[in-house]
Amino acid sequence: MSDVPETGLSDLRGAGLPESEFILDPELQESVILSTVQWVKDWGRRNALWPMAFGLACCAMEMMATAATKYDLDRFGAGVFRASPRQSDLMIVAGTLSHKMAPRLRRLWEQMPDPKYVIAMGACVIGGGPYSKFGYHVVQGVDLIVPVDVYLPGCPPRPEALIDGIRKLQLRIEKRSGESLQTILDKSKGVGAA
Amino acid sequence: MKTYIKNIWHGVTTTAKGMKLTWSHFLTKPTTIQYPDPGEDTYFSPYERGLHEFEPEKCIVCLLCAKACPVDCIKIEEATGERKGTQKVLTVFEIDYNKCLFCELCVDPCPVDCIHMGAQYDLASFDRSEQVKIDFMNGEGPWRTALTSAHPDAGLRKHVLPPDQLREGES
Amino acid sequence: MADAPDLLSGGEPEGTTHIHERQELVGRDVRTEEMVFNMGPQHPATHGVLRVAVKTDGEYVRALQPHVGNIHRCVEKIGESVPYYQWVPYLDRMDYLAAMCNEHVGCMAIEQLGEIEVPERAEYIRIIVVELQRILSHLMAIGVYGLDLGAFTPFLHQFRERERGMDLLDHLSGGRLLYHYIRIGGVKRDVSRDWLDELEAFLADVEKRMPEYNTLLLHNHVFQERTFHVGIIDRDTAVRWGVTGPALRAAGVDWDCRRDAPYSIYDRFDFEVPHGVSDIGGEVGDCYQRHWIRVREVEESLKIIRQALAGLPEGPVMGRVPKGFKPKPGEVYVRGENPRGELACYMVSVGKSDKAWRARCRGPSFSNIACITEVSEGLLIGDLVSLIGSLDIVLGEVDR
Amino acid sequence: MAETVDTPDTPPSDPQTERALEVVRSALPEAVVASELSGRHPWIQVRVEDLRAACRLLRDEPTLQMDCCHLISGVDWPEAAEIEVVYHLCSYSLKPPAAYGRRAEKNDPWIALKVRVPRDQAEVPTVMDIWTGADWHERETWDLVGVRFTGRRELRRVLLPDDWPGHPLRKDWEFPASYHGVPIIPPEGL
Repeated sequence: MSDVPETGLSDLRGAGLPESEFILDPELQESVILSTVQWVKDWGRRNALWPMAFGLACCAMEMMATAATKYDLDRFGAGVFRASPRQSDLMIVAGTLSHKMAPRLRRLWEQMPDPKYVIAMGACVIGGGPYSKFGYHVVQGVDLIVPVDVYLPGCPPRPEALIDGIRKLQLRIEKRSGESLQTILDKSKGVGAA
Repeated sequence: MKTYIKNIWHGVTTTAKGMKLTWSHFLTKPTTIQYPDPGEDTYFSPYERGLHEFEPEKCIVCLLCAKACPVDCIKIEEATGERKGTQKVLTVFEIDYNKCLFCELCVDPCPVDCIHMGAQYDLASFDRSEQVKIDFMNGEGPWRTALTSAHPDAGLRKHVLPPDQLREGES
Repeated sequence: MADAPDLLSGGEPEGTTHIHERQELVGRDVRTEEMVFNMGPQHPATHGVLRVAVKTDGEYVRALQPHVGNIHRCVEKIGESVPYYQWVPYLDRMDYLAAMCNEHVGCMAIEQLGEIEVPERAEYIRIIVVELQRILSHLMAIGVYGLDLGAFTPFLHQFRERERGMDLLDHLSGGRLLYHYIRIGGVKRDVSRDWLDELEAFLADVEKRMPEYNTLLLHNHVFQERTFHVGIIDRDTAVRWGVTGPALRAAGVDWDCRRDAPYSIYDRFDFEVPHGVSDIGGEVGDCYQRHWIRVREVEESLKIIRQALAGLPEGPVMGRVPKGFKPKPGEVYVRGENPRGELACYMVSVGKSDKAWRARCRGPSFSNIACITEVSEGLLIGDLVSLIGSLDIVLGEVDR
Repeated sequence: MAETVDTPDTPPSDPQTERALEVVRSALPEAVVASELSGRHPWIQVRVEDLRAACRLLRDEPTLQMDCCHLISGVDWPEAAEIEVVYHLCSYSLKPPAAYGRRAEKNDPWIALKVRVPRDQAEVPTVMDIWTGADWHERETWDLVGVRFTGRRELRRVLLPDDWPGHPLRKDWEFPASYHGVPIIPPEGL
């Protein structure tokens, strides 16, 4: 990833695009038409995330609350919870991941079509959380099993925090993954509030 | 045959009743809050257990908070051999949000009230090492700046209940 | 994978054909293939990460084996590794839909072990928040059961009330779902007059809304067709398997820990214990009756909260807990009625230590889900969803 | 609580456990090893070989009708080199007697039955055929504490994966470094 110069390609890779997208010359990618097409693709992807209903424990209740009446995740285009991994492109790992469940999680992640994103919701999936000290059966961080795009601490995070995580993921999909979080937030002060 | 028609009738009428209820909600006030712009909605708790707030100038490095933590997520260190009067000097104070379970147990034993639970909750980040472990000693620290993509007004917690009306338990 | 051989041990080899007795009645020689498949652990109808290996004959369930442990979180190991007061937040996370009830039972066990007196006002506040939690938990159960059976509307409607209730508990404790509000020796902080007014308004609202949910589910013909005479757990089966809570009462057993073995101050309140009867529709012990019990229990909880509000005394909310709490050697066994059944806590202390020697919890869902092995035989696969949904299990509590 | 103990030398004994002790003693005179009738947690300890007979007695006795096995828990005592298995039995058929009210030390009609087995050879006969619900509790006790229940159809782990090393609730159990390549205690700085 590091050998690619600042052409925006690293951002595309970060957004999870497969290698076949990179057949074009980097210069050409930057040209008007294709970058616009790319922008449209990203725009569509960003605003129509289909999360998989992958609830493991307590955080799943907050995920349900996010999708339900008061917080209505549909406002951000991410409310279509699919039961099948093959129909979804966002996996919200909500709850404690155990060693028994870890192979299944990996398999479900592999079943998801590219591009796919993972949000680690709650302290347990970030780094073991409450079970990091004596929890022998808890995987100490879901990033040992699958790559994670957005980390979301909290035990459990408020629904607002999950919405915030999804919005940050949307920013990342919008070809901005190379930048640090603070830069993105600075740039999106006006945009993000809308 | 009679039961058959009765069943159909029962099915249609009970469903119609349910639909009537559903349609009646067209006229009610929406329940959804507009999260990043909550506007006048006031629903946050005065005791919200979000990101910690820490006042390093008050801390006497008694380590009680670190001992009370069930997962040892508080890293607190004092300067060796250095004293400010009789006071120990605090050099490191970090809370590892990889582990923190937001249980408020670290707040109770503090003799000088230098650690409390803040109201900031939206801590999502792209990298777990950068954002999740927060060094409270490092300058102003992200916990004092707005690490949020939400509307600035979303941070204004207008409480339904003024905090002074609730008495703390004598714990 | 590790659990491949334990799919369904014993029984006939795969691939044998059966002629179902119902088809014999019809007189048609249709042969159906037996097959074994997995439902879960990622399945919307299993309420979490339950995995059920089902052996079917056509569309009928022949045998079934639930596999749990997918979120085993070592609560008992943690209970003997951390001091008592640090274990209380972990109790929340066992049954995350009824965190207050778990805390209540756990704190009662620790208090009995250390002989700590709880002030009167704290006991009343505990009853209020526990019953409020029961209402919220049952609302969730009612809404999600509708979701299981294909009705999305009740889910959205109940979340409106549930969010209000969660906000109430949030204002008291600071957490929306996991509260850590009931502490050893009392409660964390006192309630205010405003909070109590807000609570009363909430209770009135729930009372008003309950008939609406019943219009959508309980009185709906489609719902009745899905639940009448489905998944019958009769009295004998329920007691033998140790099924507790609404499922036990739906089976016709008139038993409620709160009334028959009163703990805390439940003996001061006057409330009814609904149990399954045949004249409300359906059959004693079927899915419909279990749902009906939950609806009735919400009404009874409203009654209890109102009585507790009327009798709420003044006073402190935290008892005297010694610094460095080290109980004398001994053991206790405390059980309490959770929304899902009886949660029991067995704790052993050896003295001179601030950690329990053994902290054992009996999750009610653990026993409730075990019994589906027997009950589900002969059900349609669609009805299996109905059965699991009506038991209202929480996997965090099954696995602990 | 504290006011219920009138005189310290004669604490009130639990009627339910007292009755159970009578029943077991009269039918199996040798069975009871030790018992504790008063206090918050009365219990009866029986010999391992008499456990099934005692359980059957308690279930069938009309004045007790312990028809539900509420909980089976294993407690490890490494100093005595023993493992204690505690059965909490309760009845849904009998209501607690009226005299057995709020002011009693324990107002809950349950009975605790204990057996003790050597630690290195922890084998206890099953009670699954007496109470079906004991099935999963036995499997869990095997899983976490490592008590082998004999005479039942299959004794598999219920919570942990089948190839999990050891029984975590034994006091001398050590955390394995990793399970199938996934670290259980992650390296520092991860």
